[in-house]
Amino acid sequence: MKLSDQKLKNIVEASLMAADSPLSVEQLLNLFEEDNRPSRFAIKSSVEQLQTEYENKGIEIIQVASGFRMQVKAELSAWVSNLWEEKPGKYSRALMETLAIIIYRQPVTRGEIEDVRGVTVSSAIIKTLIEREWIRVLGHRDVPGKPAMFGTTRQFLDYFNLKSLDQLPTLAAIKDFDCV
Amino acid sequence: MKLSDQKLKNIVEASLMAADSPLSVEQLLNLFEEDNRPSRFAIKSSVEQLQTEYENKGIEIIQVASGFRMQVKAELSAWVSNLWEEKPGKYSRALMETLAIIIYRQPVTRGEIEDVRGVTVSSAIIKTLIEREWIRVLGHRDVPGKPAMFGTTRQFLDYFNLKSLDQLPTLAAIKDFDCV
Amino acid sequence: MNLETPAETTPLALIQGEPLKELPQDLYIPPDALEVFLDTFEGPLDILLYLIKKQNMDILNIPIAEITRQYIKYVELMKEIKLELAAEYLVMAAMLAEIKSRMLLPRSTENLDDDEDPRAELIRRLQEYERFKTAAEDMEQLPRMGRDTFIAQIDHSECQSQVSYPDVSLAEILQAMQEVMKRADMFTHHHVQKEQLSVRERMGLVLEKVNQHNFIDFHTLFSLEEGRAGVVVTFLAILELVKISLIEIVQAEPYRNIHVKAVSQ
Repeated sequence: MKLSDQKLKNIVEASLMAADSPLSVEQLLNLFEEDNRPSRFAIKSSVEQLQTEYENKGIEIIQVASGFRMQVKAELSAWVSNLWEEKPGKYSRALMETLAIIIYRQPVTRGEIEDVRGVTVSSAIIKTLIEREWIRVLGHRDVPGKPAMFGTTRQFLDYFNLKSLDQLPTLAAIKDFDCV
Repeated sequence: MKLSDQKLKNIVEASLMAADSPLSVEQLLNLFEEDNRPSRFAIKSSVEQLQTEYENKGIEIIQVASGFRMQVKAELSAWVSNLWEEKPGKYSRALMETLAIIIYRQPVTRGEIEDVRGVTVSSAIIKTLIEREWIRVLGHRDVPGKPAMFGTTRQFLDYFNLKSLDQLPTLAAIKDFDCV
Repeated sequence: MNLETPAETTPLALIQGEPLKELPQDLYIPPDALEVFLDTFEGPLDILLYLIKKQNMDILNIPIAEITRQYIKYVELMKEIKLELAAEYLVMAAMLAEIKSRMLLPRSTENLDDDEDPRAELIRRLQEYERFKTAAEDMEQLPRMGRDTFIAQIDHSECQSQVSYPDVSLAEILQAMQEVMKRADMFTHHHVQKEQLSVRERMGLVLEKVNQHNFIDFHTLFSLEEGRAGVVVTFLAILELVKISLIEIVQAEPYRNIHVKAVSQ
């Protein structure tokens, strides 16, 4: 039995709302038994229809690195954030700078990060970034000590509402000393 | 400035979706600053309107003891629950052998299985086989410790399309059997 | 009843043996906030960038003598208030001093092109650090989950996680049994009997019907619809269970009903 468009759309909607993380088109396709699986096109068109339906509502479907996600519209954050008494903690400057170097310089070793920052990078910072699943070890550099090379993850992009690293601003240019 | 009905409804909708637990009317009221707080009636009527809007969709707002909660409609759980499907692994050799011994030696105790296999049978294996409903406890042997005796179930026969255990080859046949 | 406050005569700190009565002029902060302030520097490059920005110096043309003097003042201050001073701060101080001395040397007339400005490396590093510092600040503006964006995630407790089981074929089980028998043969003289599995199966069913607390009628264990073969299998199963003392059969007196009961525990 073929699923009606309405039912397909309802399944996509309910799944996006229930999921613990963004869902890709593949993940949505896998919700269906093989003999009853809609086309990729049908899935995408369901998502688009839902996006239209939600236009005047309190939530929206956005696309981030690992797929589609339902979230509260930004204009309502002021109210919705009152649900939580505690505001999320701030990350230290050291952590954010380390993260920035990893983003723009990946794959990068801890030693290279320290060269740029001019100070030691604490193990606690690397541990926090890995535990948050924002960075991961991409491999090991073939030099003495075989230091780990770090890079960013999809979860990092998801967290910052990004589809890809391209969406980040480019680094400021370095002014050439010789040009003065 | 008074909030429009539409905006109020959107805030209620977004909050119900973002909240980690059901929200009471009081909790919803507390999302608003005092000078801009809607009436209890207005909140309730927003919820009712939303309930109507979601009638033909994949999710619903229900009222539980502690307030209102958004949930996936029961009729869609067959699909949505696939989000958390665990991919099956393969059964271990130890499990397969334990099962085989139970089939051919039932009613059999764990100790007897261990005698035949020459190694301990882990509780996890017995648990897995019982959860799968392939074996069950037939009774307890009247020896110290009163060990459980295991045997196969009807579900076991059904899974392998057998009418009765008789349809399995005899041990003698297996012994001479040229296995793949 | 005025009490003299000794504060005025106590130097803030001792720097190179000299009492410091006043904070450096470029520190426009109350003394109690000093520690916090110095603690917020992310390293020597960060301090240098701060000094450059603060005095509107051109990063490409840093007055090295002046910046060195100010930098060392900060480092001494950090030492004085016993702020944990990473070695990197001292390394930078040494580097600045070296650049300063090289700037004083006359430049060689030949190979003018190759003769690099002693400040070049420092300036490159400062700029490099600055771009990441800026990038990190820009990232603060990005919407974040839990701070700016809130995920809609509704209740799905009704959607039980699907447990799916591995597939097993009969052949695999038979193969496992064959393995067991092979090994068992090696260790013991395990006697493989030709036995009817249907009897084993029926033993299970009989065991299930009887329990330790009540006797049940012997004849209720038989089902006539199964025909002669079925009755025989059940009978064999009962005999087998009696033999391995899992059940007992009781008859109060001849020709009375026979009762079956699981062996009491």
